[in-house]
Amino acid sequence: MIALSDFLVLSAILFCLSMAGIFLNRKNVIILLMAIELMLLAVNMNFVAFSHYLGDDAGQIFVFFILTVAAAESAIGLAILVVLFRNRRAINVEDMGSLKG
Amino acid sequence: MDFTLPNFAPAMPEIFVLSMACIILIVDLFLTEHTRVVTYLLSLITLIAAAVLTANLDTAEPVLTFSGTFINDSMAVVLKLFIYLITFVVLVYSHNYLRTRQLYQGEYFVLILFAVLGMMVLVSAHSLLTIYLGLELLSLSLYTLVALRRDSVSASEAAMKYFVLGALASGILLYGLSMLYGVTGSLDIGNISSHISTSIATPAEHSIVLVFALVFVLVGILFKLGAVPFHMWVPDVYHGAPTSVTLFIGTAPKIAAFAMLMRLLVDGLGDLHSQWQTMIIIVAVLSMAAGNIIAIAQTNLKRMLAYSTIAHVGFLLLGILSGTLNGYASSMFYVIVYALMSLGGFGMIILLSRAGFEADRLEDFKGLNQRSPWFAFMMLILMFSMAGVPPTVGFYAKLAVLQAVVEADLVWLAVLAVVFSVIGAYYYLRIIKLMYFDQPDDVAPLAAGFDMRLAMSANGLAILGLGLFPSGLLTLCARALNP
Amino acid sequence: MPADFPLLSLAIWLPIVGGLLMLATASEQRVQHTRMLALIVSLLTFLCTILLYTHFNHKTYHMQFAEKMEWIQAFDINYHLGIDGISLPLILLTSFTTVLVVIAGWEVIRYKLAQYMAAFLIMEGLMIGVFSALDAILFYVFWEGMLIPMFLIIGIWGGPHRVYAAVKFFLYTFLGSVLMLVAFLYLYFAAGSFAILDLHQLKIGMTAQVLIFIAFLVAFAVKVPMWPVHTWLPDAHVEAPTGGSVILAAIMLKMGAYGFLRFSLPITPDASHELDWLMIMLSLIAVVYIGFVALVQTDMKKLIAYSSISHMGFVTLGFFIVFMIFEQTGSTHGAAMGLEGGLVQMISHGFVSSALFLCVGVLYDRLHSREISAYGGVANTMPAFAALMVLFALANSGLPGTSGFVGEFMVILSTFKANFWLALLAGTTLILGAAYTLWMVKRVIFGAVANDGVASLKDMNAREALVLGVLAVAVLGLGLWPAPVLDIMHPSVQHLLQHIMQSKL
Amino acid sequence: MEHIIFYIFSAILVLSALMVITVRNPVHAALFLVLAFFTSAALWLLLEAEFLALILVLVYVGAVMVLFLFVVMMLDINLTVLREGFTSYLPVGALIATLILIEMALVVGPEHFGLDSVAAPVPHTAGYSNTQALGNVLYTVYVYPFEIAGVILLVAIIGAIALTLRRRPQTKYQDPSQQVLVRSKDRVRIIKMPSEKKRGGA
Amino acid sequence: MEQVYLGIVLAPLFGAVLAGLFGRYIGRSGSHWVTIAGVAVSFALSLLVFKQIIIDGAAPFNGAIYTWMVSDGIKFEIGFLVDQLTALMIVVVTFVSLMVHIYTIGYMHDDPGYQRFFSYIALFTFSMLMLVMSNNFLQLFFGWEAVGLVSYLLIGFWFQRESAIYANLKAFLVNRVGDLGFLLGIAVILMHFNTLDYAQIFKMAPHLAHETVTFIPGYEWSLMTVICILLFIGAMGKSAQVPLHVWLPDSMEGPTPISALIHAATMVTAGIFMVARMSPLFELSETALSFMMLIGAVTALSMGLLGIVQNDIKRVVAYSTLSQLGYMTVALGASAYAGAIFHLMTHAFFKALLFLAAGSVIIALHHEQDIRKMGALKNHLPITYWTFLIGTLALIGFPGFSGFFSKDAIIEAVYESTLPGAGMAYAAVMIGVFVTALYSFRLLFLVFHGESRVDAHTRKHLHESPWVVTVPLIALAIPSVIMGAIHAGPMLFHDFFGKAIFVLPQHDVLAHMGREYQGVMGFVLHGLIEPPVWLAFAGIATAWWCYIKHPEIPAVVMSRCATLYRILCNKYGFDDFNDTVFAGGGRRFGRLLWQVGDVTVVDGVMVNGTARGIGWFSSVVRHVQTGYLYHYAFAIIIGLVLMLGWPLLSQ
Repeated sequence: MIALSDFLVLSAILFCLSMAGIFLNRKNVIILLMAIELMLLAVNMNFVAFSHYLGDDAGQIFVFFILTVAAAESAIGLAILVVLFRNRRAINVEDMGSLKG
Repeated sequence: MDFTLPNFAPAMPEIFVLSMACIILIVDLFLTEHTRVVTYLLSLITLIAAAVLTANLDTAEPVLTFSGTFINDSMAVVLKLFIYLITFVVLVYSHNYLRTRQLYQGEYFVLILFAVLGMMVLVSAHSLLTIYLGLELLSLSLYTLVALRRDSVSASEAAMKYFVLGALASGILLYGLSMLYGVTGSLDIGNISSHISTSIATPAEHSIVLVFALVFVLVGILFKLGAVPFHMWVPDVYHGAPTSVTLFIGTAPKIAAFAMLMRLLVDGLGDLHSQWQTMIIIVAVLSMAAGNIIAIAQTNLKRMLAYSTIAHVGFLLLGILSGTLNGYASSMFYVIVYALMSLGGFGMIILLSRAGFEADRLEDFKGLNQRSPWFAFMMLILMFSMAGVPPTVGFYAKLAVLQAVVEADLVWLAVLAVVFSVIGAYYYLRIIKLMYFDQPDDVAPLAAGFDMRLAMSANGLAILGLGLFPSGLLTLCARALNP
Repeated sequence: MPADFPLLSLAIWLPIVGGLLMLATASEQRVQHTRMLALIVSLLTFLCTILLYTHFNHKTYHMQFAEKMEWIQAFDINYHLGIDGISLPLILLTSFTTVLVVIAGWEVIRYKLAQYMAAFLIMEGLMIGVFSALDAILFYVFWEGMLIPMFLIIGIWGGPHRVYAAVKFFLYTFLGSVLMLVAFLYLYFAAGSFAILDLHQLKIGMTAQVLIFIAFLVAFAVKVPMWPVHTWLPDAHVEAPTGGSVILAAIMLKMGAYGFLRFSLPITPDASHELDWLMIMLSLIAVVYIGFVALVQTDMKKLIAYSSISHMGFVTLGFFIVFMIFEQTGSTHGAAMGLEGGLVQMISHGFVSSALFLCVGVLYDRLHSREISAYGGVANTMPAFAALMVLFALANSGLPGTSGFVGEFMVILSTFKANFWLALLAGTTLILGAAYTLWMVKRVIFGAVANDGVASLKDMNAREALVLGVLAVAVLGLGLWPAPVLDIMHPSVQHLLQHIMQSKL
Repeated sequence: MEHIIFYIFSAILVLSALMVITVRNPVHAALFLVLAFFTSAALWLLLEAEFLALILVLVYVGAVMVLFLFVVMMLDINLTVLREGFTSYLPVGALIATLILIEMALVVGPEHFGLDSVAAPVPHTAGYSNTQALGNVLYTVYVYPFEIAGVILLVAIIGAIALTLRRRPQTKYQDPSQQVLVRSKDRVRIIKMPSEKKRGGA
Repeated sequence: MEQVYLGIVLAPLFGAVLAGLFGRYIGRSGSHWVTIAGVAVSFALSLLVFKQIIIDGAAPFNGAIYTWMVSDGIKFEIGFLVDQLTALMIVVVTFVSLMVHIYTIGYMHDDPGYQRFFSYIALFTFSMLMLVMSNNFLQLFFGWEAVGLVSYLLIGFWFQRESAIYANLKAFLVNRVGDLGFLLGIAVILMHFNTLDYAQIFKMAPHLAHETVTFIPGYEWSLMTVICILLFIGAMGKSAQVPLHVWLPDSMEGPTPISALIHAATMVTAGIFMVARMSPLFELSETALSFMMLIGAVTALSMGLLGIVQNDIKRVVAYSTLSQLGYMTVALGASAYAGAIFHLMTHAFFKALLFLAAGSVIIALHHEQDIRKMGALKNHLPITYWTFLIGTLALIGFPGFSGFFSKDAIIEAVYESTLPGAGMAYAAVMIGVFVTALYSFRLLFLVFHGESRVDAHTRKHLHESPWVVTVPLIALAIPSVIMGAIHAGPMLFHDFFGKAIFVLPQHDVLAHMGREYQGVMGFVLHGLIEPPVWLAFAGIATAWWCYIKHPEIPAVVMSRCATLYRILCNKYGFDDFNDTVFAGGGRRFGRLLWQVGDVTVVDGVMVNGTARGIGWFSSVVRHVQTGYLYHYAFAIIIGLVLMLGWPLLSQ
């Protein structure tokens, strides 16, 4: 049998990868958005696994909502990205440094 | 299929605000630039009506509805009322500002109302799910509001930063929530709490897991509050966003974040108090230190107020960490007072701004006493209040949390806190210095309209009045948490 | 007058409301209005305090004119006022000085007169509040609230370095007082009350006492000011307008000393006892070290400011010598003299230093310089003024017959009971005080006319003569017959002495 | 059998996630993300979450990822410079990531969530419908969150439109009716210019 | 009687206040009339008191006027003790003061500060009377300081003169040094007696005679010695004993009338009076008596020597005053309190006379004070000359003149004294007699005899001073001659002072001498065969030889003993030492403390340093906020890592 911990570790790996992605990526904002999606995936994995092992549907419902919200979030995120691109003609993370100090 | 219709009554304000937001969205379609004042007025009416609805809710006992995902208790009512109040003032303050900056769109008002709705959901949340959804509703509205000024480079940069970091933080929070769910097997705050208290009582196998979940949850909350080291979005967003949006972000959402903290950390994880107390102490000290120290070097008032916010958050956390009802009440008092002060502070920037000119540099306050003694006096009150000097209400806010800290036998922490508040006093004094001791560079008369002036005066006088008679608000906060 | 007439509240709120009213109705055109209003308000307040005096019962140490109302139920904070023989003289001094300051600023202040007068009136109310508060938080509110008008007074109407001085003043004193606030909170949880009189009765362990004492010490030492937290004072004094310097010197400094009497000694008697060596040492440093520093000042106001620090050293010395007397002689005999001497010194310093600052103000208004070197031979052109200034200078150097002598005399006598060498060191002020004050007088007042500026000086006008003349009468009156002032104090001081001699451990 | 499936899909998932954050080209990243979602969906099937697995593929791959790809391609991004400096930050990034992973693994690992502490649930009977089970509660127990989710989507719509829909006044439209009605004198103006004598020699 | 005493002190005060505050309205003559009237009333009442107490032998009065304050159960009062000593003193004070008032009309005739001057000297009279009539230490100190204050004001009367305002500051400060000792003495008394009232203190003193006090662990001192030495330090300041004498010569910057009144006749003798008043205490400490005797002897001799080299007419008299004060102190040390008071009285007359006469010379020469520019004034200023001569003879102790009796008594008393140091003191006072005669006659000869060195212009206008000047001279000359003879017997050897002065039997040198006393003539005849008179004659002869017969000799001696001369001219270096070490050192020390302590350490490092430090830190730390998203994310993640790691590690 696959243990719960296997799924949790898998999700932890995904979570760490996505976090690493967020602060390793210095160039492309889009990758950041993707990393965030990855992070949510890790969380979802957690919820689904718990839900399964607990025999409780609530976790899956939560995932359902996370997916919904994540979709809305990416819509907003991409809209902001578009605005940013229109203003700067670039989506370089390193260029976003005018507000500091 | 056994399903009974849930009790909608406790959620009437939410339902009302949602309906009105949708109505305004549609009405706005038929309005032109000149008649958009209808949107503005409708928004104000919505807030007033929501306040009436909320105030009429019976809060003798906490009421759960929607299968336990929604709670209405006196804390929720008080916080919601202040959210309406503050949002109302925000709208009054920003009205003129918006008109002169191509921001006078229906979306602005609708998004603010949705953000208010999000805050209401958050305040009344009684389930991990509703907390998350309320938070996201609020956050998404705010992200959009920050970016709403589309031609502004800094606004879009701020929005992007806010968005990415916000998403990261909510990811971390979610991970924490998932662990919490995994350990306790429930999304319901009440169930989680009782599960924890039983598992704490028995030799806990899962205690480390709980702490683990706690840390993730805490990071999510602290991010929303803007505590060090999760604060870095605050200055950039405050700075980059249009001032009317900064005004909003800097005020009402803090109350919502406080509610979230109360719901999750106190209602849900209250039994882990000994675990989170130390973490919050460290974060509070770091926040007070970083906020107050970095604020000194700022030349932009919005940025300075952002750092001041961080410092205030540190103070706010002091009340929480005591782990007593008294302490929570003092934090609640603090957050409300802070929101009022911050409202005035950012409001003053708007008051001094006019078409094509943002009065957000410190120099813009030079010689205000000559240009307008009255508003200089209002700003004086606000600044002294932020510094915590009696007889302004800011003093009692600090007094309240310090009292909680001392009560928790953390006198050293209280000493540290007051020392940082002295450092903080320096930059508030600098503004007073600019207003009173310097000669004005700019002698243009203030452009603000009557409604703005009235609201600003009321705001300043409220700070002073509450300073002379803080008892009512203090009692309100104490009773909200301990009916 | 009915027995429960809220005379104290009236004395506090009359000037505050008057000041706010003045702010609200201020207009740059109607200056005469503003002046008259300020004068009337300050005189009425003075009248109130005179009534306090006439209705005061000299025989008891109990708090009189007490008022108590619930204020902040959540924290158990009450609006609780009352005065005893220790606070009454200081309240009288406050209202008296404010009248003088209003008159002194009459036509001298041309910029934002209404704000100026309002600031002083509001400050007057707050200061009376400090001296009459019987609730620790109420005390703190008045104590801190006072900083705001003073900060503005220094900053708006001050000299060229006013910003530095104002900010330094504010932060110094703010830092001092916040620690006191923490101590109050600690005490609240120990005593369950913020009432000062309850705190007096509270039993506290030694460690806690020492910590509380230190917290109080920081607050009050900054205000007094004691070495080494005194450097704000010269700056503040130099930059403040004359009225500001007067209020600073006459009243604000007294608050620190008052705090020692009202809080440090009765609440933490054992710690006070334990650390009395520190207090005595700091007091003597103030007397000797600061005396030497005053000697080399080239700015008149700075010199007087340093002299204030030095004189306040006597006050704290008188307060804290008590324990050493007890240790040395086994009785408290002589201790009351130290305490009363300190108190009298406070009153006297209120008169003398305000008079000296007003004198400097008179000169400054004419030549716009405070440098000693800018003057010389003023007596030639302003004989009447010179006579008064010499009188005040002599009072400052503790000449018998003037008020300056009484306190110093009592404190030295009292200190002698404790230790010869301490008295000797304290006594050096006889020489140092005379040296720096009279040397200044020599260079400013005496000598041949030094320059055209001095040659063009006009003697005092009636207003200036009135202010200085009234002070001269006060200085001589207190010096020739201090008994009335002391009689007010006796019961309270005796009670305090008995109280602090009982260990709380 | 389950083990093998689990490990294979896990490996693909981790690898594709790794690729998402390391590849140079955002289009590739998006495609790897799609792969990650697909493998996740497969893993969720192992967890008997059929409905969510389907939703993941439909909603995410079908909508969200397409949106991503659309934006990536719409924004003309210079790809070559994008990954510069990546390697120099890699060590510290990897270190932190490993550190946090170890911390997380210590907690979520077999010690607390192994089979001996959390027993595997009994598989559902054949008649069980995951979709139905969720559907039963979604509109009853969770009606309030569901409504909020709806509002969130509404906000997303409003936000996206408010941010990206531009009515730029300077945008040039063609108006055929105007074009048709045009007359030559509106288009060409003939200006008479007297000839000028050249000044100087050169 | 109380009203009389009050009248004595208040009459001059009334005059002073009137002349001081309303001088402008009552005019110049109004001012002098009102003050003179005040002092005259005072003098008349003093005579009345003198008659009652001394001639009629009424009981001394001791009573309070009002309670100054009460503290710690101790009453501090203002009150009068009028006994024989007081009665004598008030008569002397008011008489000399009255003379000086009258003299001033002439001397200050053209001065713009006329009213002010009268106000001051009347105020001085009041203060001095308060001092001598005091019945307790508090009032004594009041009067003590008040006379010092007036002295300060009067030395600096001509405040335009740099030297005058230097001198008055110096006088005040040096006196303050003495006052410090005095105040501490009062403090010891209060501590051990719990009262400041003379009568009670004297009553208790014998019981405390063997008390000891410890100020330095391991050293026990007799309480009485401590009290007496501290009080005597006060007296040293006021009565200008070495080394606190430095202010007196400089005080000659004041107008001459006050040199006569304050710095010769009355104020400077306050110290002598005080010690005499405290005789019941001083008697109990032989150490203090010896100390006084030594200090007095040193002063008497060393200051007399300085008189020889001075060229300023007033300074010579001033050094003479110092020397004579030394004599009085020696007498006190020898327990011959009556002798000291006797000399105080005779000295008051003849020294006031000398100063006023010198003032008369100064007026005549249009404020020229250098004796090298005088000479042969005898014929131009006859009255001045003769009165000056009388004063000089009295000063050197010419037999029959008042000074003879008092000085001889002192020398005799020292001779009789058995205290340690008496031998040395005796030698000093003996040499002092010669020196006194030398400088006195040097002055007389240089001013009034020999060649005239007055410049031609002045010489033309030389004439005797007006009557307001000469009358006081004559009025003072008379007692200078006769007072000695009249009072020698009763004062020195009979019970003139009654209980006012207390002498232990074993110290009572005067009683010892009194056994051989055979009336005034006997005293004179006895004096003629004693060495002092012959020493005085030798001094006169030397002066005559050097300044009349062979005027070139002084220059020769001067060059032969250049070092000695320089030392004398530098006044033994006291002034230089004080200026460099105390005044200069004090300022340097002050500047050091200020610049290093206040400006650099406290303000620079602690206050501004902290502020700058925070500011600097702020400007550095703000760069943590780099503006880069990945740094922000990194911060969040680091925060997460730490918050996770901490509970994990602590488990």
